[in-house]
Amino acid sequence: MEKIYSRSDVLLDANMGYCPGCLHGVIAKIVAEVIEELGIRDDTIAVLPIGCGALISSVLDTDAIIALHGRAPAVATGLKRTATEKFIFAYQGDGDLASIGLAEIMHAANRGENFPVLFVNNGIFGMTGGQMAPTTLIGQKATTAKSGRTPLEGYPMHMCEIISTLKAPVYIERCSLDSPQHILAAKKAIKKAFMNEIEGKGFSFIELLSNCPTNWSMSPQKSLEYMREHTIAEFPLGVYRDETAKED
Amino acid sequence: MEKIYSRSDVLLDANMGYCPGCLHGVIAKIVAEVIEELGIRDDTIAVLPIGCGALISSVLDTDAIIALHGRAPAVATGLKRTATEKFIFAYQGDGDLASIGLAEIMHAANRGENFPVLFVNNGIFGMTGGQMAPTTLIGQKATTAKSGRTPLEGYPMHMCEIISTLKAPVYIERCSLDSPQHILAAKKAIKKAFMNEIEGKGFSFIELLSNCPTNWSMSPQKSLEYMREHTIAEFPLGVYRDETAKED
Amino acid sequence: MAKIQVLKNYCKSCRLCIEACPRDVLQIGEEVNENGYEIVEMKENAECIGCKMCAVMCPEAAIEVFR
Amino acid sequence: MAKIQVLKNYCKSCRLCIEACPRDVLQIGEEVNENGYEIVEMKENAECIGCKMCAVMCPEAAIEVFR
Amino acid sequence: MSKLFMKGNEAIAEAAVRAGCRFFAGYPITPQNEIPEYLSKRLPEVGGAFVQGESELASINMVIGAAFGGTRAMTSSSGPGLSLKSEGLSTLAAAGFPAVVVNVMRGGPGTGSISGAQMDYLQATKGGGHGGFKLLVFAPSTVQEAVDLVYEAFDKSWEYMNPCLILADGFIGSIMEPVELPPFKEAKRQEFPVYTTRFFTDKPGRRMCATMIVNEAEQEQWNRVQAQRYERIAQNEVRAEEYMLDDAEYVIAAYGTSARVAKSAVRMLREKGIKAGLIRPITLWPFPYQCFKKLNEKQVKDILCLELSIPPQLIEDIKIGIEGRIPITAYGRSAGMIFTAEEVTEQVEKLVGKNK
Amino acid sequence: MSKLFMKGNEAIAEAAVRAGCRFFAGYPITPQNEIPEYLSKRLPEVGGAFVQGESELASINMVIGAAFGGTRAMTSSSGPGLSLKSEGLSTLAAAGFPAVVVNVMRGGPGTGSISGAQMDYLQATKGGGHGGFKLLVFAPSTVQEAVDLVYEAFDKSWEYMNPCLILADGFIGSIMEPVELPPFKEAKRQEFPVYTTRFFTDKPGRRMCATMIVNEAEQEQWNRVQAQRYERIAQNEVRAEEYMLDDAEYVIAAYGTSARVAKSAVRMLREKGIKAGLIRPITLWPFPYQCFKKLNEKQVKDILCLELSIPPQLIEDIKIGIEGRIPITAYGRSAGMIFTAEEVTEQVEKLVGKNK
Amino acid sequence: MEQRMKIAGIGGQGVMVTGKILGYAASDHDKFASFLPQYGTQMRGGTSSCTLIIADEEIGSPIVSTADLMMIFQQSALDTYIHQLKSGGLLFINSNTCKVPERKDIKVIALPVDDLAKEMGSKQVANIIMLGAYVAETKTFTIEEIVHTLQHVFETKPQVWEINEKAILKGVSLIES
Amino acid sequence: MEQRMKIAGIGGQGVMVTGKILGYAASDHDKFASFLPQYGTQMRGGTSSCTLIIADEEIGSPIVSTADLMMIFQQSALDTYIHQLKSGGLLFINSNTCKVPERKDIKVIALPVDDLAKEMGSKQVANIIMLGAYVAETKTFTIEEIVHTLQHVFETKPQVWEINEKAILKGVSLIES
Ligand SMILES: Cc1ncc(C[n+]2csc(CCOP(=O)(O)OP(=O)(O)O)c2C)c(N)n1
Ligand SMILES: Cc1ncc(C[n+]2csc(CCOP(=O)(O)OP(=O)(O)O)c2C)c(N)n1
Ligand code: SF4
Ligand code: SF4
Ligand code: SF4
Ligand code: SF4
Ligand code: SF4
Ligand code: SF4
Ligand SMILES: [Mg+2]
Ligand SMILES: [Mg+2]
Repeated sequence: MEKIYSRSDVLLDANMGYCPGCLHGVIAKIVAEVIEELGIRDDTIAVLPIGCGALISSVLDTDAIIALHGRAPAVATGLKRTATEKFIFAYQGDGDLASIGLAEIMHAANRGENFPVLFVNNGIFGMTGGQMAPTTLIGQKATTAKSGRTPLEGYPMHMCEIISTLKAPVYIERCSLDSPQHILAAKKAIKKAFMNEIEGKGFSFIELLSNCPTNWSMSPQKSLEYMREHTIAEFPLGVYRDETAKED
Repeated sequence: MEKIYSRSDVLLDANMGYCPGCLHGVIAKIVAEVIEELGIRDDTIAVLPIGCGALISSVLDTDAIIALHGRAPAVATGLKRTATEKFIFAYQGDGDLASIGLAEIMHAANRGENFPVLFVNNGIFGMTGGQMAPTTLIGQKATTAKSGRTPLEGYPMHMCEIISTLKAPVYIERCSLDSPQHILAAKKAIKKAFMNEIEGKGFSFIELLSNCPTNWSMSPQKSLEYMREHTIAEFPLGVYRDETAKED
Repeated sequence: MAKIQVLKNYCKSCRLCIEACPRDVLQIGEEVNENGYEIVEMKENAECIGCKMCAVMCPEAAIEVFR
Repeated sequence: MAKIQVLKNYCKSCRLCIEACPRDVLQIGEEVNENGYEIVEMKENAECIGCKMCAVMCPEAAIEVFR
Repeated sequence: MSKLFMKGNEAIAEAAVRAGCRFFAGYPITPQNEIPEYLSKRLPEVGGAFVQGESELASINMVIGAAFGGTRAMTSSSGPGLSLKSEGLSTLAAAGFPAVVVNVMRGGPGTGSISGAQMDYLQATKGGGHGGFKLLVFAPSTVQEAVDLVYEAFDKSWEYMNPCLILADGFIGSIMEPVELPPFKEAKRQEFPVYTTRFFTDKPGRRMCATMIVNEAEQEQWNRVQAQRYERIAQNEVRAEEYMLDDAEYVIAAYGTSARVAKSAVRMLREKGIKAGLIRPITLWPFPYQCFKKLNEKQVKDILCLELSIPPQLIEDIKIGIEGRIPITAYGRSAGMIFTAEEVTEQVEKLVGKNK
Repeated sequence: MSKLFMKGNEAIAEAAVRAGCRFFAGYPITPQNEIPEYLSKRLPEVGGAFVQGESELASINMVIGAAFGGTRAMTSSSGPGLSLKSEGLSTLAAAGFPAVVVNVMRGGPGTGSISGAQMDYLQATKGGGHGGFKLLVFAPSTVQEAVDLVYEAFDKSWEYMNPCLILADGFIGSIMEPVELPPFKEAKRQEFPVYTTRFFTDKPGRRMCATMIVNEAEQEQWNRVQAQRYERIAQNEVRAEEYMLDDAEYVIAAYGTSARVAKSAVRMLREKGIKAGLIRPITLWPFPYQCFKKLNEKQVKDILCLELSIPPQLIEDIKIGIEGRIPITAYGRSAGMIFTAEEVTEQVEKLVGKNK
Repeated sequence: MEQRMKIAGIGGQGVMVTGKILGYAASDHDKFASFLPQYGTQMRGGTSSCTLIIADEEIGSPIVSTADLMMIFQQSALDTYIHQLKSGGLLFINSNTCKVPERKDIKVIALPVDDLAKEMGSKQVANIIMLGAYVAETKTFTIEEIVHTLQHVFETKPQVWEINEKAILKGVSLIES
Repeated sequence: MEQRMKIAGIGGQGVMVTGKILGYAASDHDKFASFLPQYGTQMRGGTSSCTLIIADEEIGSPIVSTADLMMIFQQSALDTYIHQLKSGGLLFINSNTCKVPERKDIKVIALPVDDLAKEMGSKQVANIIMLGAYVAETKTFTIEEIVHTLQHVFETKPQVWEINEKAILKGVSLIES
């Protein structure tokens, strides 16, 4: 029999550090696949967040630096501006990117830095145990919003839409990880974003709707249902900008 | 003869700290007039920026606190959430608001804090001597972009448009201070924004296109011409949102 | 005819592959891996079509597919 | 008939009122205030219409208008 | 009054509420998350306001705003978050605002480990920000003491118009112990006179706070006023516990959780016939130099500076206190690793051996 | 080689370029703006990159990125900006990255005054961030020395894999003096082995930097490695200038611009027959304790700690060096106010009077 | 009196709850107590343990390196911690999951609390059974005292109070019988 | 030799430039020099002053509190600083804007540099005329040396070089005649 799907070589022989059913793992997997397909493993430096996403470092077989909380875009800027031949990508959670690090992502995007950012929106601060994130839905519970978020704490922030107000970014898409179909679409988006850097086209932003079974207090399966019913309803999937398409 | 225009009582008998022809002075003047007209002088606390705007404190006869650079929205949040009976407004320059303090303004806006922010966009870091701001135009010179800003340093950021992606703000308008007509419109906008707080309607954002003759290296008159020709062309004037209008 | 192979020590028993399989050929097995998780396995006489949906869905990159 | 009064020590001689006046009745005078600025004044025989444009424009709140 | 069995972080939060705290802004970070979590629910119950700041920076600046308005306000964080708050801390001190800040220390530097440690001593007591300001720093070693000190810190910060820092360690934050909670204080907003640029130019009436000062002479004058404030605090607020020092030949110096381990070690050493004692600074600034100054070098043979920090930090203040009269040895663990009483006993026994 | 008459800030910037600096990120703040302004033009000329960071925070993190990539990188700021960089500084140290950071000090605390001062001594040398890290701190007192120390700082930061801080004051930044610029160094990017969580688990190959360490034992082990690094720096890098100490009865301790004023004062005092001398620390960390330890208390009657800071800060290290053997008096100005040589002379004469 | 104990098992066995209940009991009855949870270095899964000290005087070190008493619910935890039990110490083990260790210098009380709990109809009360045995054996609290504390703990969950009360008495009976 | 001087006037009078040129000259001719600008506390307007020290040895304090020499372009600046000129000091003033002060213990050189500059066709060279007078009077540099330095300074502005050269020589002639 022929192997038609194999675990990517770019993944180390180690367990993902995530909770069972956490879709951060899916991202690790498809990022590894894209890196393998593009043949850029040895040139890659992953710029990782503080947040559960940092745990990708335990399985991804590339160089990596875990940036300070929220500052991955700044670290990636310093890195890519000087180590221009390297392939750099940034990975950020929603606490990291949309709360503490909002200025950094906006400015990296505005400068049109030549790297992609993968933005994992799971609506919660996963690593620290379930506090409210800027993307937490109205009514969704968190340890700092025990009866569910109300508008007093603000509305869920739509990062693709916000980034789309800036001129420089060349590619902005929101994907979801709740089903194999969506995962395949997400992989395609990530690959395109990575290609944009390789071709020197500039800044790409991929939002990935994700889950946090542990802090949502749901089984992994339930968490996917929640995503389909609530998360995707709040955060419409799709391409928000594709300047690269125009060129083709 | 009857006095049909007088210097507002809410202005102290002191010189504005600004350079000759600087439109920060116009803002000080119309803010004082609005405060006088609304009769809120004794209840007002101005939350001021680090930047030339801070100098309004030398003439405005109200309580005031100069926040740390970029943090006026956070200071105003802490203040308004606790001193709910006070009238609070924040005043910020473009370095202050759109560069170092971008996260703070976005989140205050997103939470729909019940105070208005006056955003003075003069396309430059005035107080520190003319470095590039996030709103500096492409081609415009600055001491850190001596041959003029290029896209490598990013495009001018459009704060009204960015804030408009958020759900909570009730009123967003961009005005200019380059002519008496525009100044009167700006005053009207400021008054409306102030009323919104008084009526508990929520967050208002008024962008005020301004100048910096000193660091633009232009006479005051020339600076107004530059504004008309370039600044307003880049930053379209108008109401970006008015939820309060709908209610009326 | 196709089949999958679960890389046992990676599986965390999250069941997402089970849900993803259009043919409903997967189930949690009895076997426990070194991390204490009950490993997913194919049901007996399962008709796997090699669509890879399970592998695509698996957050642990624990599934390989053969045809 | 209208007129303006310049609050002399506030004027910074920026000329923005001059530009703003639709009747072109303002000019920089000879008099210098305590801060060393040449103060704006009305031209002789100027026909001020009391439109307040100068006062609205003045960044120093240095102009009052009478009618 | 009956005791409650409470986790350190929650006890700290409740003590703040009882001390009249009506505003809290904070950003999550382990190991202090129970403080914001608890207060997010508790503060609205008592008519107060809780804001999850978008960052530590935003949070401390929200506290600055609330403090200006006269509200008893608090923020809390851990290591990296304190660094982010340092500009704000400097500003609270510069403005002369009352507020309470809690640091539940974890491993460091950098992002570090999330377990308890004592890596922020120098930051807390010396240069935790620019401009040479000082915080009144309390270091609790039990949950009860944490409660008592937090409760008092609010009053002290108002008494001196200076921010107070509670320097707890991750162990104090996560341990559960029985506590007696203090009574509720009246929580009235109270506007205080504000240091202002107009302060010097003598135009009263308005409350105007500017730590940006254009006039150099005024800034210098204000620096002197601040220095006097620090003198006053240094004179009145020094606190330390002295334990079995009377005849001690070996003195352990330790604060917080380390001091508790040290206390057990002192008891064990005494049982073995070794005359051990303990100095436990309760205020880290102002530091109890006097406790060390008065140690008799003819009696005390060695000092063990015991800390959950590598490299040692507390040792600098002990050196200033000891003035070279008695040898000082540092022993530290870090990053969540903690010495046992037996381990400490061994270290002291080594010193005893050395002196034979 | 002929000298150029240059402003301190620009000379610092040019020295960095010649030392091989090829990345700078910074955010404007007075009194150091000429550094970014100069480099915004200069770096692209030599194939380097300049980024005006959106904040001090972003800037230091950009430097972290550039450093990881092996580029000689620098950032600069003043007081409040250093506070904002403190989390990043802690991280540079935690990661063991080479980089140079410049603080051109102004008045403080809070936003403070924009004039030159020396208010950030304790921040620079003790707790300028969480986690108990140390920076190698150079304090120039002339423009030439600023150039030489910046030039060297890059090498030192690479030698020890530890960030270096140039602690200049606003006077050094804005003064113009003739300088001899050093030759251009080759500026090659150079990837260095990175401390990593995989460092301990022994999986080589990839460069992986994580200052977030989940394993407590590994974090502790790394803290020990860092402590040893600090030991090594402390042993090898202490620098100070000693001036007319041989027979000195009154010793002034001062660094940076203060030390220059002190030197003039020493000369004036000598002319008056008063045996004055000066100790000028050039490295503030590691601090030249030895210079103070070896002062003879039978000869030296008093020490004047001279600083552009109120309250005094340098005094803490002097205390550690003096160990109570000689009285120490602090004299400070602040906020741009600076003592004249005459003023300092007077202060020393007061001490002389006291000793009569 | 100072009793320094360690409680350990894996996630889901109620290790933390057991420790906390003892802490509540101590607090309720005017004893000093100190409960310190330890989480594994990995965020989820793995062993779970805590230390609990009950004393008549103020407690010094909250760290238990040498325990007077241990309560262990899983073999892996037993393997990890058994050497920290002092000579003469008292060990409670869940005999459904743990083998009696070879140390001769300690007293071992091995109880099949999993089975017993299942018999009672709720797997979850195994730790409460153990608690009953602990109280009966050590007499740190009276039966009334521990029941009283438990009543408090389950105040908000009356639906499970009954089975927990049964469980504690079951534990007591295992020792007293 | 150590010459500690203060140069002061109001914005636009070339105070800073004058100081810098002297600094360049010192640097060009292997002397030590230290130039420190002082800006008013207000951002714009007001007096402008700087201190300049020229010396043969390394310079200690860069702060000039007692000046050996002063060059003053405006009365307000003269009022502010005159007391800082040491007894026996040398004072250059622009006599178009300043009155000769009453101090008897100093040497005053009062020159109508504004008028002279206007006569030469450029208001802006008043400070350069003063510079010429300074060099001629103090002989800190030779005429050739200062001309040489000025040539450097105006390298990028050849269109104004000629008038500046004339101005410096004019200043020299005022003293030497
Ligand atoms: C400066 C700083 N503040 C706070 C923290 C604590 N912290 C660690 S991860 C995290 C948030 C994680 O949430 P998110 O970014 O959404 O990532 P997730 O874990 O959900 O993927 C926080 C607040 C920190 N490490 N550093
Ligand atoms: C933390 C911090 N960083 C930098 C500065 C220096 N600084 C003062 S004002 C300013 C920018 C002013 O520009 P802007 O906000 O546009 O206001 P403007 O003066 O143009 O009105 C800067 C960078 C500071 N005071 N504090
Ligand atoms: S805490 Fe949430 S986001 Fe983090 S690994 Fe677990 S499930 Fe994933
Ligand atoms: S520097 Fe610019 S913004 Fe500031 S007062 Fe002067 S003109 Fe206005
Ligand atoms: S390959 Fe397709 S059919 Fe086969 S097990 Fe996986 S999902 Fe089911
Ligand atoms: S999706 Fe992967 S980890 Fe989850 S049960 Fe299936 S094989 Fe196991
Ligand atoms: S009021 Fe109108 S007409 Fe009169 S001076 Fe002013 S602008 Fe001119
Ligand atoms: S606008 Fe005002 S300040 Fe400007 S010249 Fe006219 S009166 Fe004077
Ligand atoms: Mg998240
Ligand atoms: Mg601006």
